Amino acid sequence: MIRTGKIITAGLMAAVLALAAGDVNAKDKVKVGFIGPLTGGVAVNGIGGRNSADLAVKLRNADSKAKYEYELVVLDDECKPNVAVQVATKMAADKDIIAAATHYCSATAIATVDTYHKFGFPVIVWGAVLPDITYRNKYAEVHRVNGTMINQNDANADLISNLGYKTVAVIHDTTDYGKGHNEYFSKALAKIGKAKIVGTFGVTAEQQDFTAELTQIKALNPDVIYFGGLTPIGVRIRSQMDKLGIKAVFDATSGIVSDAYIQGLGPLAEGTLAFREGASTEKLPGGKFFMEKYNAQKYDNPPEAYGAFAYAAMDMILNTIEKVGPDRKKVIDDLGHVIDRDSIVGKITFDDHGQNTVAMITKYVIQDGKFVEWDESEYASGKRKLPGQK
Amino acid sequence: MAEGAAKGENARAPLWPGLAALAAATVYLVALLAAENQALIISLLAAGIAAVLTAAWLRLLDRASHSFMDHEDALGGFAVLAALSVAVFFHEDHFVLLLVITVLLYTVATLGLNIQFGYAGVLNFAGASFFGIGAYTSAVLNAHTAIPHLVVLAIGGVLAALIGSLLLLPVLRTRGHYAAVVTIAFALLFKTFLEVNDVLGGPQGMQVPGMKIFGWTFNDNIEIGSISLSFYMNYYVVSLLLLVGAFVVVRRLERSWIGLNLDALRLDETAASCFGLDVVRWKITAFLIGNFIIGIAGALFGMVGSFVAPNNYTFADSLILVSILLLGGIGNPWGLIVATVIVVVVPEKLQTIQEYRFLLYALLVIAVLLFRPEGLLPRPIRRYFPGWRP
Amino acid sequence: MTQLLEARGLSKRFGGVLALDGLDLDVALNEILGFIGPNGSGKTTFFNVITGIYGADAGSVTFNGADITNAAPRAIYNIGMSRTFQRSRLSLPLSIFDNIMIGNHKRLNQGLWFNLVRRGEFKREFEASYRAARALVEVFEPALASRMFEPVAGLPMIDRRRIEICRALISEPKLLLLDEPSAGMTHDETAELMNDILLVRERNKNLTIIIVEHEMGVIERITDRCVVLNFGRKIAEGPYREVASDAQVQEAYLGVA
Amino acid sequence: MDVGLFAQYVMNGLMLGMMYALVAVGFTLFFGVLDVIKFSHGDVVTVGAFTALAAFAGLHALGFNSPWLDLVVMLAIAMMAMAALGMLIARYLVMPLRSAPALNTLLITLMLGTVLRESVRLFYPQGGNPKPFPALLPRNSIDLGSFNLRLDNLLMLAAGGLVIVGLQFLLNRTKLGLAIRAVAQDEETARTMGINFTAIVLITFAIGSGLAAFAGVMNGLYYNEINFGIGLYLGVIGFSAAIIGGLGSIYGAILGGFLFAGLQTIGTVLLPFASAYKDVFAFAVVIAIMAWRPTGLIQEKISERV
Repeated sequence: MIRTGKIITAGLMAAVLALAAGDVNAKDKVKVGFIGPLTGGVAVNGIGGRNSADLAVKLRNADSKAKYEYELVVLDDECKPNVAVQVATKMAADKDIIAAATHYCSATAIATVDTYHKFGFPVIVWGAVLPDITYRNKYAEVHRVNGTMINQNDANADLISNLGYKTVAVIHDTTDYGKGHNEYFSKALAKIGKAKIVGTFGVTAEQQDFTAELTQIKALNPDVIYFGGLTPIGVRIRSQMDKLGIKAVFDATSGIVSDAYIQGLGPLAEGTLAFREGASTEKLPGGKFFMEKYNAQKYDNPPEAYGAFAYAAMDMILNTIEKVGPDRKKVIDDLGHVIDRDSIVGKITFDDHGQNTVAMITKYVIQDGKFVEWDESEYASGKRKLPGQK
Repeated sequence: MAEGAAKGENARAPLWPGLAALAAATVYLVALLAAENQALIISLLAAGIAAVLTAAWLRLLDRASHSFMDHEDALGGFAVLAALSVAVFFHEDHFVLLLVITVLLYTVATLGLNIQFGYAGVLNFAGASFFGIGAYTSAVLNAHTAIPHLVVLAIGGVLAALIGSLLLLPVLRTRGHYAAVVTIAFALLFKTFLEVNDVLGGPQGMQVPGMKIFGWTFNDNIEIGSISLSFYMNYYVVSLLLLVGAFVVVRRLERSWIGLNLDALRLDETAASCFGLDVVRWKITAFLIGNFIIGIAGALFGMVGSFVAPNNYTFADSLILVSILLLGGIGNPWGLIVATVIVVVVPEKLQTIQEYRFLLYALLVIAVLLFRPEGLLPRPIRRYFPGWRP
Repeated sequence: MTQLLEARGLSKRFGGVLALDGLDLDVALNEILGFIGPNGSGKTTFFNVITGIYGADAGSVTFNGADITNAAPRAIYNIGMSRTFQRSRLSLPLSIFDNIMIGNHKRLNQGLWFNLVRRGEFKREFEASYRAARALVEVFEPALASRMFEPVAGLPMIDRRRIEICRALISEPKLLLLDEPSAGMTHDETAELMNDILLVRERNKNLTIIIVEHEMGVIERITDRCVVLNFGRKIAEGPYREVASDAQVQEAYLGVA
Repeated sequence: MDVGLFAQYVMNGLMLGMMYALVAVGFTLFFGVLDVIKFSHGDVVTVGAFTALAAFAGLHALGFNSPWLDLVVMLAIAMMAMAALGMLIARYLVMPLRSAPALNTLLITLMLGTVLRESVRLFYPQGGNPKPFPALLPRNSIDLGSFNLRLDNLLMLAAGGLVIVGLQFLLNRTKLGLAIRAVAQDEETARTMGINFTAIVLITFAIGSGLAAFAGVMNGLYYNEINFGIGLYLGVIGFSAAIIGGLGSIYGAILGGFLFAGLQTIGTVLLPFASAYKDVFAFAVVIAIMAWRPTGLIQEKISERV
């Protein structure tokens, strides 16, 4: 836990002895890492993920059969690419940390893959959905348990077209995440060919006031406003739509699937569409087990949409270390062929890019302050109607 | 100070207090960098503060500063040795080396700022922007051209100076707070521009290819027989050279008629112009040289960090540079080094309270401004030649 | 005898106020001219106009044969005119030596290359300047000569005045403008300072001085000739005794009815 | 561009401008009396907004549910709390530094801003997330073509206008205002006139910070969402606005505020589909203005410090 040699040469013998005394005749300690946004607008998702990863470690340490005692090193990427590269470097550069579950924000995940590759540091992405993270390069170090944004945008375009909407205005944040959403959604929509995009607006994550963009959109008068971005600006844009009396459907992505979105908008959140890959936590194979254990820990945050994936990623890392020992190279090799491994999010199979193939997509609509699966919602049954819904 | 200088007139201060101070500081720094256990770090910090206070109380600090005044060249040499020994000590510890490199390059940047603000009194609240211009220069040139990377560093500096000269007219015409707003506006403009303009990667930022000099690739670890050195060693050496160079330039500048001119125009433009001083010429000189130095540091830092994004170069970052200047003691290069270590290393080491580090850091600066407004190491009276006697 | 400075019809207006109203003035080479008048009669304004701090609204100034009307302060300094200020304007954090060197600007090599790289030559120039400055300071106050590298902030008013005068003299100007050197000093200190000034004059015969002063004793003692200003106009001129006895002056200035 | 759309842009600009102006007025007041820039001002806006939100929560816990009552109480509490905060800042951070270079004041208040911002983020429950701000004003709206005229916007504009007029009255028609202006003109003379300098400074900071709280609540009502970051941006823009207007001039600050909002709006109209560049445009114009008018558009007091 401390670089004894160096501390001694640093003339701090006493301190070392004091600290070393703690570890006498314990299991070998092994460090594993977690990186996610613990501060900033999407902090809840990051903290939910951290708690879930922490849960995986706690349960493992409680298990007497475990070979090692695990210590979780947590770093905050603030959902900013530059910070992410810094903390990723910090973690990958620390030889004592064997592997990590990393990143909720695609902008940070895509920025760090080269760093992980440079340092030969195995990671499993637990929340970021941009395809490029696994597919741009073929890095043996990088894996992902959750699916990519491609399928969710197909499902999204599908739903919009089937509901009979004709015109869509796109707002996306100008990180790779937002651009990716814009790209895949536009493609999917064009493929179906029923609705057309009347305008595309790039906005920056720090932006507070969107009335300018929305006023232009109002002039274009679309049926649907598609939003490819994360909760904070999602909340702002939705409430400012209301200010300008824009009635269009607010059609968002996995980026806003978070209780913070509903808290942030109150009644205005009603009728917002959102999509997420994988089944909703309750319906996951291990969902019930996960929720029980999670609540037992009395964390002050819910696991949020991707908590289960963070748990699965961390659990897979721990399994691998138990199997091959605390050695980065061996861990990378073992993660090289993951086929049908059981996890609380179902069977996990990594393709040659380390991407878990999650075909299933969950469609959400916000109803009475809750994310409700579309097919079970009163909107699908026709009991309620979205603006302009036939 | 005064009576110290009076002593200095007749007797040369001995070398050993400075040497002792330097040695103590080095050992302490090594200890701080090596320590990982939070309790240990916190007690180290407490001990450090206590030590400094007692030293000040026993007037040991004055003696040290006097021997620095009289034996600066010798002590400068020892300082370089100290820096190298730190590097040797952590020769394979990537992250610590990166941290120290950050200190070195931030110091270079603040040296540039010091010429502008500390000497000429030309405000620059866009330091981070000019740093960023350098970084983006190396990002673009390294990726798309074959220009030798040492030349790229120079180009980074030149570009920073050139783009900075766009501000010359308003900077020269305005005074005080009005001058402040010019650079503040530029800082915000610059960051927003990077964010909304896709050619330079937008908010996502860009990867920066590593440095190569005469076919020597900086991003490969160095294997000498059995010992392996972190690849950061390469950058460490170059950064140290850059710092020494900048330090010498700034020192000679201060200890020349030019330094005198800059002080004169800062303190009383009208009086200075009544004694033949060309205010405009010297303001321009200071502003351009300063930005040039900042730009070079930025260009190298871009290559070290291997990644640039708008969020690295915000107004807040410029403020950090300025607060380093104030913490250290405006106009005192040695103070800058100490202040940079505090500002860069301490928050990094206090990771367990990572959520609170900005808060604490801000409180620290407030305390210093209240109780030691002239900075930790106030600038001593100008000595044109260290140890010179009539 | 030849004129060093000639002002013709010099006018300066601040808003509604005519600070200088068509002032004609001749200053002869090597004389000490006393410049007196009530507060706000335009004495300091005159200094500020001929040293180029303010532009003149009308009129012309010739210095040593050259037209310097509305020239930049530095140009005027470079051709041999330097001054002190009514409110002492030293650079307080800087050392005595630095402050004096500010006045030595035109004789110091200002080249970047010279200052940064040719340190050997720089050292020679520095040591020469140090000797010069020290010698000059010794004239005024030998005690200060050993404290050349202390900040002036720590010095009493009289010493600051001395440094300020040294700053003005170090470049060996033809014309020295003294703006109320006695301001903020005791009677004795003033007397002391005037002796020093006269001493400098002894050594450097061709130094012309214009002195603005309220202490009539000083004026009487050191000036060859006086000019009295009121409302920016010259109301009297001549040796102190004549001027002092002039009824107009007494009314306007000495307040004696 | 059709009229409705144009009207919509004007309305957006006016709302922004009103908020900027209220913040800018604070900057200019502080500068007037003390020649300092209090950069924590923007974050006082944030704290004000969050105080109001807390008050709202409290009221609901107590079972009050009338929007008007809520609004009045929230405003009162927030403005009083911020006034107190402003006084504390002036007394213990700004005034002790009067002898130091003005940059120190600028920096210490910037750091205080960080402290306030971080405190909201860390100590307000879930302070890191965007918070919904209750829509307490009547939300009826009329659709005039593509222009959606909202009653609450009108009310806010009116309220903001009233506040500014009231401030003008206070400054120009009352003894207190006279004292403030005297101090702003020249501290020494003011003292000799028997004015209690410290008291006036504190009161001025109280007023300015109260305005900040008002702006914060207005921001919340307008966007129906507040987060710990709103102050930083508002602060910087308010500062720029006060500067281009001319430090020390109330009219200048108001002019600057609306000018800046105008620039941003024009930026969007001129650069359709590149509206993100609007801030680049706005700040570029600010720099140009500084080059053209080095002491601001309406100059009352030159800042020789820093």
